[in-house]
Amino acid sequence: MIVKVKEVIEESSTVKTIVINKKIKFKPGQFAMLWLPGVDEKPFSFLDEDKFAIAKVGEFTKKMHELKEGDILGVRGPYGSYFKPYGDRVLAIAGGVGSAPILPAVKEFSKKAEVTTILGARCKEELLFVEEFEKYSNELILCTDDGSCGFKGYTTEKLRELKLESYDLIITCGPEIMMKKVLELSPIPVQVSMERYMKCGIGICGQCCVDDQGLCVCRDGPVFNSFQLKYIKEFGKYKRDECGRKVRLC
Amino acid sequence: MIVKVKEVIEESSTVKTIVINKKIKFKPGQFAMLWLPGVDEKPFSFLDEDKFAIAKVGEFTKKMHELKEGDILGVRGPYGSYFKPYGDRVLAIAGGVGSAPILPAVKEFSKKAEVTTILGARCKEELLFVEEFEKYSNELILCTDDGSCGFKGYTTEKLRELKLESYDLIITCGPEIMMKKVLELSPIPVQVSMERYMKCGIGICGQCCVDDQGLCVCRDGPVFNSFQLKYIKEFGKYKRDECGRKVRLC
Amino acid sequence: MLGTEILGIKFKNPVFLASGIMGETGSSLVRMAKEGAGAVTTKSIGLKPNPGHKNPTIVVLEDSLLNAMGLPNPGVDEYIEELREAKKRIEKMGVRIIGSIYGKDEDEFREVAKKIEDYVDIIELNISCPHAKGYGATIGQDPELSYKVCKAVKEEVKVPVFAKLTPNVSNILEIAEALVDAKVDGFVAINTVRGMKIDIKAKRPILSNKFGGLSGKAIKPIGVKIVYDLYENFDKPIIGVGGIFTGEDAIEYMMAGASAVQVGSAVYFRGYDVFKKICDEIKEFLIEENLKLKEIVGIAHE
Amino acid sequence: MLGTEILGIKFKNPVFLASGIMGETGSSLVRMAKEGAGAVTTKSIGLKPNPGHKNPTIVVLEDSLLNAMGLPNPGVDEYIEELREAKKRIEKMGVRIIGSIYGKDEDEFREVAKKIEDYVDIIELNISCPHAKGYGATIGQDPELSYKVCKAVKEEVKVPVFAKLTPNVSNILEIAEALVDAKVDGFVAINTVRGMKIDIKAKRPILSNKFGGLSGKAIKPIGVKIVYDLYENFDKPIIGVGGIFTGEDAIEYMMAGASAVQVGSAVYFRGYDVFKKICDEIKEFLIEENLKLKEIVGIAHE
Repeated sequence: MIVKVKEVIEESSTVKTIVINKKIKFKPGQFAMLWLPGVDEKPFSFLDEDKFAIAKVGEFTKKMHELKEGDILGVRGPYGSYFKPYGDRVLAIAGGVGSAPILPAVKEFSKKAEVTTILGARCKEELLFVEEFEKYSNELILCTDDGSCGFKGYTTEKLRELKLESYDLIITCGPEIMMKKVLELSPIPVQVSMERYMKCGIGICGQCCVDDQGLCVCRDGPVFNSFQLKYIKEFGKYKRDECGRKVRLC
Repeated sequence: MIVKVKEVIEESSTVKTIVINKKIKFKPGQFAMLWLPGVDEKPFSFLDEDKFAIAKVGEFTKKMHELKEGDILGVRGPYGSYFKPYGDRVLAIAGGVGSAPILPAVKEFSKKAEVTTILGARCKEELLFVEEFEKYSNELILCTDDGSCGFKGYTTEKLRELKLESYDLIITCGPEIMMKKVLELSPIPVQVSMERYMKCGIGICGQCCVDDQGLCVCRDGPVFNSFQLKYIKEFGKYKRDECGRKVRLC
Repeated sequence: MLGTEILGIKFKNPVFLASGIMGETGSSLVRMAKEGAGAVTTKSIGLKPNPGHKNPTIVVLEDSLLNAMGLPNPGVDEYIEELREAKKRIEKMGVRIIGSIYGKDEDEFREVAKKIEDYVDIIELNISCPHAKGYGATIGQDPELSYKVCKAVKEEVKVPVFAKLTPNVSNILEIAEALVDAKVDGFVAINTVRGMKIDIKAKRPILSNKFGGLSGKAIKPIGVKIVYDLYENFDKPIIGVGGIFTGEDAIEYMMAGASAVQVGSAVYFRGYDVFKKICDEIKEFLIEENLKLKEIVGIAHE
Repeated sequence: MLGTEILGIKFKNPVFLASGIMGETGSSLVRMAKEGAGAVTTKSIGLKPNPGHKNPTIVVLEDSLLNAMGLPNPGVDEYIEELREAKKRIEKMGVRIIGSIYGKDEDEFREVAKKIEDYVDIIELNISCPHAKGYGATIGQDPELSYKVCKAVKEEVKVPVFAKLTPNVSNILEIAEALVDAKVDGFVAINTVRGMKIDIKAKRPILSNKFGGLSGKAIKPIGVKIVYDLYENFDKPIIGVGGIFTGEDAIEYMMAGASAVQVGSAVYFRGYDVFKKICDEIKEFLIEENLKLKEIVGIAHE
């Protein structure tokens, strides 16, 4: 469907939230393919029923950042799997723009469970949606690489300080290396949100299939749980580029 | 849909009833396009949910008469408009194989009204479904051209003897000249079932359109009432051949 | 709001009746005109009466049709009698008539065109018919034959001559170019796409002609692309046809470059009042988007 | 009951995965094999890595797809590494591999074919790609280019070589004949039909490539006719593809003359387990009609 941009909110020097003029029901973790006519179409997690958080990382997102009120966008979705609430105590770990799908999950889960959120970014200015996370989490722990705010270090380093067995579920989204570390450190079930280069977004072109069971990030994912992750051997190791060639994750 | 021939009943020297192995709901007056694979496809009125009466009048119907149990037929339908019951006293006039759509109408109407049926044919042997008409009509009047049974003469001649105002509705099917006469003689509403050369049977090729309002016999008809017939100027006058050329009705 | 002008001819709206639908008799054309079509296109008329193919001549698919009518028509001499009467009634409603004609070679086309000219506003060449010397291939698949036929008709008549293109070709621009050389006035795109349906219980193709032309929703993307390419490459008015069921479909064709559209299969799927429905839907869109009808023609190329 | 043999190669069933669907990586092919496909066809592989087109590369229509992926693939050198691993897993399930290849001219085709041969049971020539010297026209639209490409590949490999035909041609029999002259072993028919979708609010074509290939239910009648014509005119095995969603669709293609079928778009509309569903539906029909699978191939021609 075609929608119009209602508002563009500057969240940080690299992240803007695009607010559209239609509400689309979604489940936390799901994404939409956003089409900027004449430019490109890429997947973005739903931040809210009418919001998407866009980090400027390339040509396309640069153009997305130039959007103004009244500009048109194409939206296909919601697609993909979603974060499912289990247990009474949930630990949410969000790194960088990975907080975009985590926020709506925290909002929803907080109605049924106690949620502790660990929010990480490079520096204070890059921490996203702090007020919102504060509002919906029982406890909010901020981490910055440079220590400009909260804990100095990675979210995974902070993680080691916590008694993870006291939680029932971990949900996480952020750089794959971070999520991999979370999975390794966690003695309890984990749900991650993976990202892969997508073309069709609907589970047929195979571009975003992960080894070695051929699961599609766009259709079987992007949210995978620790059980499924046992079958995603490339997780945290490599991904594929637009040609389908393997690219190592550092 | 494809069906199988269950039985072939010889009704007269020129008419056979094909019984198929599926029941299809229909309203009296409606027709189906019957496809004899490899031969042709033509319209036939429903005699019953699983029966069609076929008069041998040409190449196609000749082949239809050669059908045996187990042979396959294609059925498209039910198509078209149907006889609608009005009033408490109905007069049904059927000529020749025109009795095929009239019989189910009489069966249905007899539940809500008194039905008098005038059944006509060339000779006694050609009178169709006499027992059935007897069963469902309050009064059955037989007419034969040669007088071999019942009234000697046309149904329309018999008609003149009746007090038509004592009925509420006339339904009729048979040679167009006959139906035209019925329409002229009747002071009360009439429903006729018209026949025209058809190709598509679904109201788009225009082959069976009648002048001068372009009503389609297959979609607006084949049952037309006396109100509609005021707009069918060709009724009883001419019809069209497979090329669409006008052909006078004698 | 929907008034359109093509080559100086005014139409009250751009939603026309396609050839082959309710065009066998004058009165069926009148009926479609009453239903709100901006123009009505006749059945394809040939020199001699033609009974067409035996039945089955049509297969109803989910939202498409497969037909092999075989060009049934009473021949031009009798058909112009139909038109003589119908023309008055149709013109009274401000509706135009497009006369679709066919022939087995340029001479037949010429003769039919000459006879039918006075009764129509535009002649539409149905070149999706076999050429007598074409060994079964249709005229519209051959640039030379297309050229000859169009040239012959153009030499004969004064009314605008549009050629209805078949999509069953490797290179439609080549065909279009030949027609432009022959001074065609415009294009109607597209005719049906070749297809077949086999009934698996009867174990044979359903159509008596075995194969037929696919129309309806299935072919809309095919038609849109071809209209887009024609508009991109030629400076001739285009009438778009193929799978137009709604105002949105009509607008899609117009954005691709069509000045008007024809509706065929949708008459079956949406009813005889489809012309009015489509016109209302177009108006709705124009109001919503604050656009004029003229502005959307070819807008997708900008 | 569904065991099939084509040119001496045994397949556990005649329902294969079509090229372009879940074939980008070895593990996605394995997954489709596990879902019950009798054979899996790879993504079309070229000599060099190809990123394909920018998005949008797909438009979802009601029961059809319009795609312009642009042949994204990692290039044959890296792809055979995918196949090396996947082949073992796939063969263990008794499933065959069809390697789809493309190139910009016969030399590229030859080279890719040579490299991929050892990893596949059949090579499928994707000739619906532009020829370097073809000014944009695809190889499959030109009999001479088709001949050259097929001849080059046939000289290079021992495995059977099937050509996947494009329906976007005036005369597909002419293309098929040239391929037969080049000693092609069989046909895969059909590839997608050219089409376009314009978004009327965005006022432009949706696909970044503007036009793409239409697949799914819309094109089934088009594919059935072409398979019918190929079977009527040539004595080569045919794999039917185009709009096969159900067992009935598969049977229709087989009655038209296909020895096996490929399934593409239906993977989206019916799910990954579509192969099993179609196989069950075929079995049901065979039991109902008391027929053997072999018997239905080409039965519509009798």
